Amino acid sequence: MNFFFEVLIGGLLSGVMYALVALGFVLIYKASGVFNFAQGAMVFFAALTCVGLSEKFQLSMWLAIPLTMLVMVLLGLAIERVVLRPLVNQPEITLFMATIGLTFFIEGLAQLIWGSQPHKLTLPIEDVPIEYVMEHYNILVSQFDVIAALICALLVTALALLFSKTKIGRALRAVADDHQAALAVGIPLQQIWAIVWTVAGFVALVAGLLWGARNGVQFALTFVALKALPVLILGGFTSVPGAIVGGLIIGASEKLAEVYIGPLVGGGIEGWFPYVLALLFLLVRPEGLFGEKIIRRI
Amino acid sequence: MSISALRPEATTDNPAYLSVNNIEVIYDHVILVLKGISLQVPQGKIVALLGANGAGKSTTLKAISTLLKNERGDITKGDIHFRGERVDQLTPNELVKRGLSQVMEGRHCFAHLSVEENLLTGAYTRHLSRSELKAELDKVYHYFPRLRERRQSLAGYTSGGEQQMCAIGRALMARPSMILLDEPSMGIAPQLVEEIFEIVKNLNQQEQVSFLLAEQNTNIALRYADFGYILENGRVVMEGEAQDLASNEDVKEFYLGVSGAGRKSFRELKFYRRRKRWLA
Amino acid sequence: MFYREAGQFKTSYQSDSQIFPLRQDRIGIAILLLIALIAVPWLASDYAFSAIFIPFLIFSLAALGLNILTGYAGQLSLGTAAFMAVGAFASYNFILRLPGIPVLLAFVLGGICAALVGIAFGLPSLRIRGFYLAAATLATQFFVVWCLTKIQWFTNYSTSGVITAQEIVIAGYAFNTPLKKYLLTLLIVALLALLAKNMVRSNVGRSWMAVRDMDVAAEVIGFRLMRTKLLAFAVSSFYCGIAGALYAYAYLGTVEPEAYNLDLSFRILFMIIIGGVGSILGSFLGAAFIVLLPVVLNLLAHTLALPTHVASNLELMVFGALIIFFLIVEPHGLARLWQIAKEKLRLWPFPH
Amino acid sequence: MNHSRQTGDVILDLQGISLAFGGVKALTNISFNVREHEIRAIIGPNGAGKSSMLNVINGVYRPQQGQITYRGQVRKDMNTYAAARSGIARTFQNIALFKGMSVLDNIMTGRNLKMRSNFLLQALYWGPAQKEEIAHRHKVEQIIDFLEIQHIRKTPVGRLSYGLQKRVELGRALAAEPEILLLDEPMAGMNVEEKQDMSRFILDVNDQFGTTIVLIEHDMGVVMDISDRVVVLDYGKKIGDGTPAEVLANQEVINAYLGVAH
Amino acid sequence: DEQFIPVLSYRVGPYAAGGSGFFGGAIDYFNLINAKGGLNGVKISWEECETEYNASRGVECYERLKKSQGGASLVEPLSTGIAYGILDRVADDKIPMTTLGYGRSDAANGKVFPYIFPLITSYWNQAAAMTKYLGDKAGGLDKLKGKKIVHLYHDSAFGKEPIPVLEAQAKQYGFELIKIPVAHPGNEQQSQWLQIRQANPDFVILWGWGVMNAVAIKTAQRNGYSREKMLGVWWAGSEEDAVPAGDAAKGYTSMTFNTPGNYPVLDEIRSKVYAAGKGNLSDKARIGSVYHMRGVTAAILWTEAILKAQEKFGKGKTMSAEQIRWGFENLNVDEARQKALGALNMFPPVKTSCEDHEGSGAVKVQQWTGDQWKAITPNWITGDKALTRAMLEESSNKYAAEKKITPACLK
Ligand SMILES: Nc1ncnc2c1ncn2[C@@H]1O[C@H](COP(=O)(O)OP(=O)(O)OP(=O)(O)O)[C@@H](O)[C@H]1O
Ligand SMILES: Nc1ncnc2c1ncn2[C@@H]1O[C@H](COP(=O)(O)OP(=O)(O)OP(=O)(O)O)[C@@H](O)[C@H]1O
Ligand SMILES: [Mg+2]
Ligand SMILES: [Mg+2]
Repeated sequence: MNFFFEVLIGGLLSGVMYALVALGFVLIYKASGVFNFAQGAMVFFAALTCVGLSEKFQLSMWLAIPLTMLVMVLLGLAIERVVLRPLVNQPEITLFMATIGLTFFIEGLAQLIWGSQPHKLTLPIEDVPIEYVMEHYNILVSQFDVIAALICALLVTALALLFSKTKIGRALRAVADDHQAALAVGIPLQQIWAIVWTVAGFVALVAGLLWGARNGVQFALTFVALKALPVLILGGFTSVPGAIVGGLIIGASEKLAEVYIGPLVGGGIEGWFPYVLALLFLLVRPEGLFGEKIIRRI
Repeated sequence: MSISALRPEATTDNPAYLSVNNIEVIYDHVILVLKGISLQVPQGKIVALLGANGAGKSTTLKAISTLLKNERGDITKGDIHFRGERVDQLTPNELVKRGLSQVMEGRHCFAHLSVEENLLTGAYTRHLSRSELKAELDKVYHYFPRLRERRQSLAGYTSGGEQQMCAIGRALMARPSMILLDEPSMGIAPQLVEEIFEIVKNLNQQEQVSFLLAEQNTNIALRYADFGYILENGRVVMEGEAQDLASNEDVKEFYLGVSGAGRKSFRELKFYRRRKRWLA
Repeated sequence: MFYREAGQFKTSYQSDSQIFPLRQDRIGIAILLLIALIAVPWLASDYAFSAIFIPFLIFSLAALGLNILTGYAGQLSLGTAAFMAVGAFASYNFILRLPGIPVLLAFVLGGICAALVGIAFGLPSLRIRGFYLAAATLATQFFVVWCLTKIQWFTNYSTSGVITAQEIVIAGYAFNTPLKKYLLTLLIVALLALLAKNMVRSNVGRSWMAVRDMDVAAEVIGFRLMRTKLLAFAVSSFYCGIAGALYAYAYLGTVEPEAYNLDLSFRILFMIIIGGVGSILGSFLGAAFIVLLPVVLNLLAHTLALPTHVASNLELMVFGALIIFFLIVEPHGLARLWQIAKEKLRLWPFPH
Repeated sequence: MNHSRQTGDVILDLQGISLAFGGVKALTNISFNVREHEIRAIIGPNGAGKSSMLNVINGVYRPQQGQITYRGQVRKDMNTYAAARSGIARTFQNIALFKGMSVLDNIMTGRNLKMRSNFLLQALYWGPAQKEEIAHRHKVEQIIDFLEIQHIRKTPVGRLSYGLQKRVELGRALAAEPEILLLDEPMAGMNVEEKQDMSRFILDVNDQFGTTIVLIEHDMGVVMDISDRVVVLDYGKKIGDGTPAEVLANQEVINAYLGVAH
Repeated sequence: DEQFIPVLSYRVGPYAAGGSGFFGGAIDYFNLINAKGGLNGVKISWEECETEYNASRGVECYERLKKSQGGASLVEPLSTGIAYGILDRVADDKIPMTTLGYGRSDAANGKVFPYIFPLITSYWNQAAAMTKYLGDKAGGLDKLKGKKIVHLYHDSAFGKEPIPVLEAQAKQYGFELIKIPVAHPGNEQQSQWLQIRQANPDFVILWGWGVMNAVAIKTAQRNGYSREKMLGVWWAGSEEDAVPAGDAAKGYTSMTFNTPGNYPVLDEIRSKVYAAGKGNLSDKARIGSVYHMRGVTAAILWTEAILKAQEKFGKGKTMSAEQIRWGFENLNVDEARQKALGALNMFPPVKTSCEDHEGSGAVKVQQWTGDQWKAITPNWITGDKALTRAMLEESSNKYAAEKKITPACLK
């Protein structure tokens, strides 16, 4: 039974890490109805810039992080100016494709500046089991994961408030519905996109730091996006809390499945299981658990 | 036609609030739609833009509000001035801030926002307190009681007419000094059509709001407007004071549906009018 | 002045519904086919065949398949490579296990297997739309590749999970040189492209596009959503399956299931978006773009004598930037760009 | 009104239809019928439930209560496909054209239920498939002529102005050669001249093919002139039903819809 | 005269770190040779082509470069997918292909694969050597009885390749083999390591690739599994695998076919190549890193093959690919020769023949000290070669049957 709980808790905590990445997607989808393929690349770029700055110029992390944030702001502004602005009111698939182009560009840029070597990233949080829980319940819970989960919860709360309590939140949803109409009522699309991409950059940085500390800072950070996708479809593309709930469900069930079903079918099912699970959810709720209903009225 | 003498000329004491000078619009780099349109809207006036389907009314309005760019249309010639400032290179947001709002054709509500939220986005450019916002909302609800009833439902689920009201109400929320209205009466019950034009008149007279409206309901449009322009095939073919237009024989026949012998029943017209016109 | 429809009056609807209603276009395509069939084999080197033309044709076919599903029927899919894998591994097993089976028949059967898998995985599309569907099709991608790796029977118990494509022998004639493989591929692709064009210009195609543009209205008009969507999945997967088989048989020779990974799916998606979503021509243009651009960039970087790691990264950046650039110039892809160019040419020398 | 047309028996009969969306009662206990060959107008203020009524008739919405009798067959609700099969075609208030397709293709989709050749034949595009395609093309070209949209035949409908799109949509519905044609504000966004043409057109269809027409329209002039009977809805309830003259005289209708101006 | 070698490298994407190290090492060695006057006067020329580790781009590069500058002498794509993509082509074009430490293990049979050279060692021999090492560590192979060994592998052809060997040996020596796959890319392994924690094995073999390695090491730490008991495959044994895991990697062991350390040849590269500004790595500190050394090793073997061919077909001449193939088949880089090259003990002595295109099969075990690798087995280890040989024969003959090849030695 202990083992079961270990797997469950480990899964839930991993799920939170997935949610962190999924959040970045949600932000941009909410603001433009676009699936941002470049989110993984942004995670990579942010983490690499941060580590690169601190290694190359011998900066402390506390200095490197704000500097990276600055870079991410610039990146957000540049993306808005160069990529998004000329593509207002284009079909979703076009914008989606543009983010794919962006992915290549960012990946190339990151490696051009910082090289392709992997780096280690040490945060002042150790990745060891929490002793108290270990002693008293004999369940392994990683300290790092718990802290990551707290950070993530904080971020989600802040973003959820931003969206529900400010007029920016409403404007975002309006933009996602109809670019032209949003412009017509005077919503400054460009400003909004710049803000959102910057916030997405910030989320990418947080995700990059936490994932980077876990996996090392290397190109493969871009792959964490693949972990976030099922979370995203399960929680709903448009919902911030959905990302968290989706993350928890996906994390827990994928771990349980790998441990309990995996051995029966030869294992390695973590690659597709979350997707199939999310698919099954979608069959019941085609817009994910918390996503906005797709309106098809004629 | 001599009425062109009556054209609302921009003079120093009566500066054209909005003036469109000889603009040419091309979609997709190849489709020439507007072939040199000029028009003026003096301050505090209502100007109607009339014309058959596909004449270019909506395109003209979109050119003014600069929304055209996002539909792959370009203004290749001419310029547009609003309150003495050249505006064809501004962003829509800047235009709205300067007081020019557009109600787009085809309703364009934010489907996933409730009716009330839709209205609230209209006030995006204004910095209003909660109570001021509420007052503004109440004003719109006063104009359109139906919206108050449906305020909580998602705009995407409301009826066609309700969406139209929502779109108009949303533009009013910005409290513009000039509104471009594209077919406001479309899909609206007759009683309400009158009311909408009354609102237009009220705003015009009490708050000095200028209007440029593209309208197919020529009858009512000319009744409320001060000036009118008639577009055909991307060109202005007739312009003048509304009363003059309304009494012009051609306009009467083709746009008002009354010929020498007065209005005919729709049932009794045994031939296709437009075909007749072409053949003539 | 040379590109005019003036003087070409259509006297029957039959002639108006030709694939290429303009004489200039017909001549153009005929010349192109002649070049492909005669001039290319005459002039091109083995390199051109086995590294450019063959993959170009195969990718075009896969892109065509995806375009049927995504471009015409509006179902965004990220599982293309999985269907290709099914086609390849099914063909392999047909040839392996039914000795003497004609290779082309095996390809067709492989395509049919892919179509069946496509139908199975297309079922959710009845309820799920847009990016949700796209993300869900990743399930196909991962699941199929996982199955092919796990179930050893598919790879004939080869220890490394790698299959070696048998030689293509049709009616006793072995297609074993790049030139022969090229011609075979060309014929298959040309035939399938023609069929696809026919489909999209008749009622099936219209049913797909109707479902794509507004499925509720399509239903009201009398198209059955389920049938239409599943047919699109089936036809698309069939095309992808054949492309996958050719990828193994005419191109790589030895493949592991991993060769049909997510990257490949994405590459094919890039092709249709760059080339033109919902355009047969676009599939070809897009494939050419994605196959050729890296080669050109690589050569360019080489002539500039940049340090290699700089060159490689710059290549990637330029590639990404060009994608964005083309989308900004023409969001509907190269095919649309081509069309606009033609329209301009039609007006030339007058501006409008 | 000296038209010689005869309206026939009841072809479509709705009994006690109620439809609610959550708390919103779109339709409450509505009964009315449509006779063969007649032009039946539905009018009412915005949000009265007119469009919902059409949606119930062709199966887009399922009413919670009531029954529909179509050609003597009683059913609780329709489904869209079955409705299309049994000869009901319609246009939509918010244009529902296939934006990426050309005008010609859009109208051709209207004929899909009449197409027989299977998809393999179509892929070969040869023999019967081609013949069929061309035969249908003939019909469609007639409609295009009729609607005077020849010049935009090959234009993608997304690029047309609003009014032209409305016309194309009508063409698509007509192409199905329906027995009942449901028109949701077909003349919105047209000027008088165009409305006159459109009315003529609707009358012609009605005369020549005997098509039954159910029409929603806000232009009272049109409604009064061309319809045989009018049903009036308000807040989801039926407040009037009868000939145009009767309806026009109904005080409740005047209060709720027409106002004093008319 | 020049000897042309195409370089199918990858310097972008997830595996760029390895690619830049390996191909950087090879090019550094080419520069060194050229700086020293070439191979009996024949200079080496090369051209790089970016493959992005992608099979179809790799094929394009191969096809483009195989005929340029007088024809390719040999190829080495350092990618399983590309290697498969050009497996048949090299045979048709008669160009030898080396696959150092990857690819088909059974290609060591030169009778069936005359043009393929999985030099030094293959996956099967590596797996056998691992068992040998773990047995030694336990105090003898017989002591493995009853022990539990986890095979934690990348769920792909690569990861599954050694399973037949491990299974055969598990049966033979009586240890329990627990196979746990990790789905690509392997950036999340909590469930696998919980399983491992529960099984509490004596050793964990880490047959990983890419990010999977660092994550495995990290996750081992967070689950409290000793890194000393982890033994990685050589694709899990470079700086690029250990560094990202940070402190967690201290004590972790892996296989290698190079002995970490410094060698005269590396010094020469520093002094003759980098000092002249011709170094290929942008970071000089990477000279002698695992991937770089692997690249140098590969280049040594290639040039040795060319020299060998020159011995037979004419010194100081440009060799044809066919002649170089002969050189590869008759390599003999013994300790004396290594010493002469300044690379004594950098890699095991290699002696090839038609039957044995691998030429060695010997490996070492190294351990990560926290900032570098240290060899912890003084001598080269070889596993049960009889076992692997039998498997190799069976598998390659099956391939021959499928392809209708009659196994025979080329002369
Ligand atoms: N996005 C577009 N791309 C290409 N052509 C367009 C586009 N939008 C409109 N057009 C063309 O421009 C012309 C004018 O269209 P516009 O919408 O301005 O007409 P309108 O006068 O508003 O007509 P309606 O009364 O039908 O609304 C039409 O012929 C239309 O086909
Ligand atoms: N799918 C739906 N979900 C929720 N409410 C709906 C839905 N469809 C219609 N309604 C509501 O039902 C009422 C009737 O709508 P309907 O579209 O039938 O009105 P209408 O009579 O056609 O009005 P209009 O003349 O404005 O088009 C409206 O208040 C509308 O908001
Ligand atoms: Mg218009
Ligand atoms: Mg309605």
